Amino acid sequence: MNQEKTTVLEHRVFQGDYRLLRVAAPIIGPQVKPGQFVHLRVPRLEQAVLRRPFSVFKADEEGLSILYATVGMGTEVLNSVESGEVIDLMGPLGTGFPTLGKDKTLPVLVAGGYGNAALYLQAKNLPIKGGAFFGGRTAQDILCVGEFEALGWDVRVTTDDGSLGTKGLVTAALDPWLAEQDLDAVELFSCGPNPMLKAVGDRALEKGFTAWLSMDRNMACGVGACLTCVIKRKTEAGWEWARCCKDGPVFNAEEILWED
Amino acid sequence: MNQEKTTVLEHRVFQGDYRLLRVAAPIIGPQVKPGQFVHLRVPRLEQAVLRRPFSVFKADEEGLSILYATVGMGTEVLNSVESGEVIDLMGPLGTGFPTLGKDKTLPVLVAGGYGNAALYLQAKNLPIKGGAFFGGRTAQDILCVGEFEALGWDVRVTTDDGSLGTKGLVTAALDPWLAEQDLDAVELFSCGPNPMLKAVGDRALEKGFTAWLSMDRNMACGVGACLTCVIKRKTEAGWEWARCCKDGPVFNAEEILWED
Amino acid sequence: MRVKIGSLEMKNPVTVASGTFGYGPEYADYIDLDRLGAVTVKGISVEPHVGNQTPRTFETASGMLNAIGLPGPGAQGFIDKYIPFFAEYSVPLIVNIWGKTVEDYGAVTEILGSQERVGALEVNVSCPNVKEGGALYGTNVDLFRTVVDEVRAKTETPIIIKLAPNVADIKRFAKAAEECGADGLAVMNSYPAMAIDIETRKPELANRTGGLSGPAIKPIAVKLVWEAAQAVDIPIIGMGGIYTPEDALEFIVAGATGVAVGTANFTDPSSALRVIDGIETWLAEHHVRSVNDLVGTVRA
Amino acid sequence: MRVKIGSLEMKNPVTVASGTFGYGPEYADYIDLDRLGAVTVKGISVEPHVGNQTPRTFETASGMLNAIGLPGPGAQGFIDKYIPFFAEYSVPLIVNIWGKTVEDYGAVTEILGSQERVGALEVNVSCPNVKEGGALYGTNVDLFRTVVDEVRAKTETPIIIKLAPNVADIKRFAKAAEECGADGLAVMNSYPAMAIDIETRKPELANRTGGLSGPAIKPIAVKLVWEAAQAVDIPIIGMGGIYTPEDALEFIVAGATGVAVGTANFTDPSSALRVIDGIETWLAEHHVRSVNDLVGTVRA
Ligand SMILES: Cc1cc2nc3c(=O)[nH]c(=O)nc-3n(C[C@H](O)[C@H](O)[C@H](O)COP(=O)(O)OP(=O)(O)OC[C@H]3O[C@@H](n4cnc5c(N)ncnc54)[C@H](O)[C@@H]3O)c2cc1C
Ligand SMILES: Cc1cc2nc3c(=O)[nH]c(=O)nc-3n(C[C@H](O)[C@H](O)[C@H](O)COP(=O)(O)OP(=O)(O)OC[C@H]3O[C@@H](n4cnc5c(N)ncnc54)[C@H](O)[C@@H]3O)c2cc1C
Ligand SMILES: Cc1cc2nc3c(=O)[nH]c(=O)nc-3n(C[C@H](O)[C@H](O)[C@H](O)COP(=O)(O)O)c2cc1C
Ligand SMILES: Cc1cc2nc3c(=O)[nH]c(=O)nc-3n(C[C@H](O)[C@H](O)[C@H](O)COP(=O)(O)O)c2cc1C
Ligand code: FES
Ligand code: FES
Repeated sequence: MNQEKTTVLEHRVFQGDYRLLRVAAPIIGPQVKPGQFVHLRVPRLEQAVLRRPFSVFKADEEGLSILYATVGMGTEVLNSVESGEVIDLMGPLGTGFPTLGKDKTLPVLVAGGYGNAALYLQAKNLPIKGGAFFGGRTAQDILCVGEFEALGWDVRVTTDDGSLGTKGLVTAALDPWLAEQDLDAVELFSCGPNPMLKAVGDRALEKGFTAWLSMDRNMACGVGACLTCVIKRKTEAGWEWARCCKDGPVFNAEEILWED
Repeated sequence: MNQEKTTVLEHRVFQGDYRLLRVAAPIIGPQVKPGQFVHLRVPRLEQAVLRRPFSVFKADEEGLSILYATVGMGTEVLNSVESGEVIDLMGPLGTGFPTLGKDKTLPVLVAGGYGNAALYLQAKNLPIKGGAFFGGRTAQDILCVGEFEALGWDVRVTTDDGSLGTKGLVTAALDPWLAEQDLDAVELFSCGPNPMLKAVGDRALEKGFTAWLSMDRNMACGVGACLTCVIKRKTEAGWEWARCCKDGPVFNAEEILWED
Repeated sequence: MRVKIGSLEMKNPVTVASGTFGYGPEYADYIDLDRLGAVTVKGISVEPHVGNQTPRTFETASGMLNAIGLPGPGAQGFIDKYIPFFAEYSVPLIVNIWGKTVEDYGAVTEILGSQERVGALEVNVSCPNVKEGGALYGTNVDLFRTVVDEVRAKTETPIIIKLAPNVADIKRFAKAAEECGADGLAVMNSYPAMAIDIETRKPELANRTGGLSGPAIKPIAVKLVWEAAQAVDIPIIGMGGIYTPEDALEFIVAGATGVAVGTANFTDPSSALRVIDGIETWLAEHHVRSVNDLVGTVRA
Repeated sequence: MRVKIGSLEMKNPVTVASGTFGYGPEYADYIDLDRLGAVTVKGISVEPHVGNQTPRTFETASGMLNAIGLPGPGAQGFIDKYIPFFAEYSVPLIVNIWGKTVEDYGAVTEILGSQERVGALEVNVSCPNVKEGGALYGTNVDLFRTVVDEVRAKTETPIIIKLAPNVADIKRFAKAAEECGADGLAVMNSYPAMAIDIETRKPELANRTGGLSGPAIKPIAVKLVWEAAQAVDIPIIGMGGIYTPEDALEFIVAGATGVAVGTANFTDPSSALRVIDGIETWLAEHHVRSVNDLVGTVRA
């Protein structure tokens, strides 16, 4: 965990609403594990006191990249950042995805939106490649299919409007596929919007396979100090708060106490 | 008086700490009179609620320019504005310099710092050209000498460090020169730091010549509404508040009640 | 878009905050005053007043300090100088008033309350009472009642009491105002604050302290409006850092019937009109028939 | 750079604000804790507490709202989990404490005040008293005294009373704390505030209201420190929007002996160290021998 003044190497529209931002981060880059994130101070956003968290898309000795959607004030200002500018990063933060369990032979990825970015390093690192299910509203929201395929993943796409792949939610493709697998061999890794994570988590509990979910919560400190980003984690006695920024963002589906 | 979204045409270092900013302002530009100012919203300075006032350096049918020094947060951010960006301007504001009195034949300009910029239009418009006294800390602070000379002014420069012209304050050059003139014919127009204005104003009262001083006061609204920018103006009964943004910035030296 | 504060009818809920819009003419070149729900002018006392020395304002993070000190032409001066100006306009006029004694409040009320052109009086109680050794009318509920009673006794024109924000429990003051017959409340005035120049070690304002306004205080103002709205049935004009239509709607949902745009006028004189247009668009897009249907609809 | 709060010695005037720095370990990878004048940890009550539901924070203009709700491991839990961590450090430890009843305050004081590693207790009085139907200790001077008396009676460890900002006259509370034997004051806590999502009409915080912190409130905090400093002789730790050395010096000139960096830790974990280094440089450049020579030097 470090704080580093990184220099922007590349910043461009990646696809649709998504942009790719790549920075030189010789300190943070080499430390990144799959599912971890960086906490970024948006340059020129002087009226904002908070950083913005982004999953690491790719990372190596020289640097790291994120894929982000423009959704509000911070990401809008981030759009104007140019190559050569300096961005203050904290990272790598959080507890990411575990590697494949010893008894597991069928890894599965389930992603929505920027979830693909969050899963890329895991997809690359996993010793076995299995099925990858990517959901989105339209074709524009389905990122990096080619890259995952190149890694050896069997990618299935769903879109709400049917503009790419099967029409429907990601579960529409996942359910029939899972029905044909040996669920004891399955270990699922997921990142995406909360309703998707819950749907996946519910299935894991019902059907009894292992699933790891990367939870998206608003954050302030990013290091476990402020207790902003908490979710309820089941305990013997009931539940306790767990911090998405430190204890997570990745949790076993079994641990999570969902609320409506 | 208008509010206009202007487009930056040119923005560059002018000299030393000073930058020239030229914008297309087809509405405001043609209305500008010598000694008036514009009230500028610095782009991207979201945490600032106030505009920044700048004297108009040059103005014509298409646009206007300002010359500014970088002194704080607002002018620093202004530095990063590029050609093609949009700047919200209010203007032209304030009561500027009068033209030469009927019985006056010897106009005199006295400027310090950005005061040169504020006096340029007046220098151009005055039907007769006389003496122009420019003071500054170093040679870097003496702007546009050539331009004033090209208009026909007899320019005398003083610098605190003697790096250009006579060493000393502007009054060191002004006093001996004035001593040789017919003071009834003199009409003086001045813009610069407050101590300089006071020195010039004191001389006008003592020696009995006419002097117009452009007063620099912090401003909020710029239109006379907030009563931030007030100075004491002499009245029969004593004094009243006058607003630099509306009743000024230019006042007759006789009107001003100086305070320490 | 129509709302009512007592018998004062506003064609839309948006006015400007006292002291940020002069006496009317100052911004008339920038916006059509008749588009506003009301114009609220700077504080007027019975006698002319010089106000504070300079510097009077200072910029802070997402806000500003002001200690103008309520200079003004006095009640008769205001009538002579500015009432004729408003003859050309149909926009309702709200005059902000203040005094150093209870009698002062009564006297300025009598003079301005009887002016036909004055649609409502907004009573600024954030002033020290010179007779009571500087105790503030706005933070002492007993003194507060004496002022509201006095103003109410002297006029039938709607009176809007502008509450001080620096109290532990604004509900007490809101209720007291209602009980004393106020037609509405204005929430909030700028918040007592200070800045110091560390080089000179002098306060940045000649008055040493001043009032903080602008986006910085918006969350404080929204809470105070929400609390006051729960305590009373009379309408509230909400203010404190309103810049956008969404800001205004936030105050309305919190419980404000009207809103005032203050510091935003300095940032952009077209702020109030943008707020009006934006509220209208938002209501249409959300199929809300009347702005009154939104007032205080915040969910528990 | 050395300052004292009662018998607590700090090698420089800079601590961190309770609740913005966790319990110590969280930022230990980012800054060397031993460079701080003191570490102030998040509020601890006698029993473990779960705090509020989420969302718990919300960003605003130059500030943020928080309603974390004081979750924590309880006094014994804190001792077990975090006191061993501090054994590796020499930095003084200030523990922020709170309670729902006066007895709670006493109980947590007894437990933590007797810990050798605890250098001072900072008493958060911005809590509702469950026995008194929710009246706030921090805004009712009688309740306030009962808390300070109780805490003082239960420990000889220095106690720093953290005042609530939302009072009409902070001097009354400052004096009361001094009279009850407090060693110092902390000014200010975050300011009660609120934000509402106009689309859902729900407050942005699960707790509905929260506390505003950050640069937005700095001018309010400076004024409160200035006022409190005039009322008492005990030292004050000033806080509220401190980001830079200049911010910290502004509080010191206003009357603070120490300062706390809060929200700025979120923006940049190196803020507190930058503040320390910057104060040191400034003092040297201005030939000020001791930071104590600057305290309260604001000119009238
Ligand atoms: C662990 C983690 C990883 C993330 N990875 C990515 C990623 O790889 N790509 C990507 O596009 N987005 C990612 N996000 C979401 C991203 O942080 C938000 O989109 C971003 O903070 C929005 O900032 P804004 O200022 O544009 O939006 P605004 O809505 O204006 O932000 C206001 C506040 O809300 C917070 N906020 C808003 N949306 C979210 C959100 N969805 N999650 C958390 N905080 C939010 C902001 O941080 C800020 O404090 C991730 C979030 C988390 C928690
Ligand atoms: C009528 C008038 C004409 C001016 N013309 C010019 C010009 O042609 N060229 C030029 O370089 N400068 C000019 N100035 C000064 C210019 O307005 C300030 O330098 C500028 O506002 C500083 O902004 P800042 O954010 O960089 O500084 P900061 O000090 O960070 O600003 C903080 C606040 O102080 C105000 N402020 C700071 N310095 C001044 C000042 N000297 N006068 C008024 N307000 C100030 C700012 O507007 C802002 O509200 C003029 C000022 C006035 C009143
Ligand atoms: C420069 C200035 C002058 C003000 N003068 C007055 C006044 O005369 N009377 C009054 O009741 N409030 C006065 N106020 C307070 C505003 O009316 C308003 O309550 C406050 O600024 C909060 O709104 P805002 O954040 O939108 O500015 C003044 C505010 C400012 C900024
Ligand atoms: C997330 C958060 C949690 C806080 N928790 C506490 C707390 O537990 N006890 C307390 O006395 N103050 C708490 N505070 C208040 C701060 O200690 C501080 O008084 C306030 O934030 C003002 O300082 P700042 O503007 O520098 O943050 C908290 C503030 C924040 C932002
Ligand atoms: S964001 Fe602060 S604890 Fe997780
Ligand atoms: S700046 Fe507002 S009256 Fe001059």
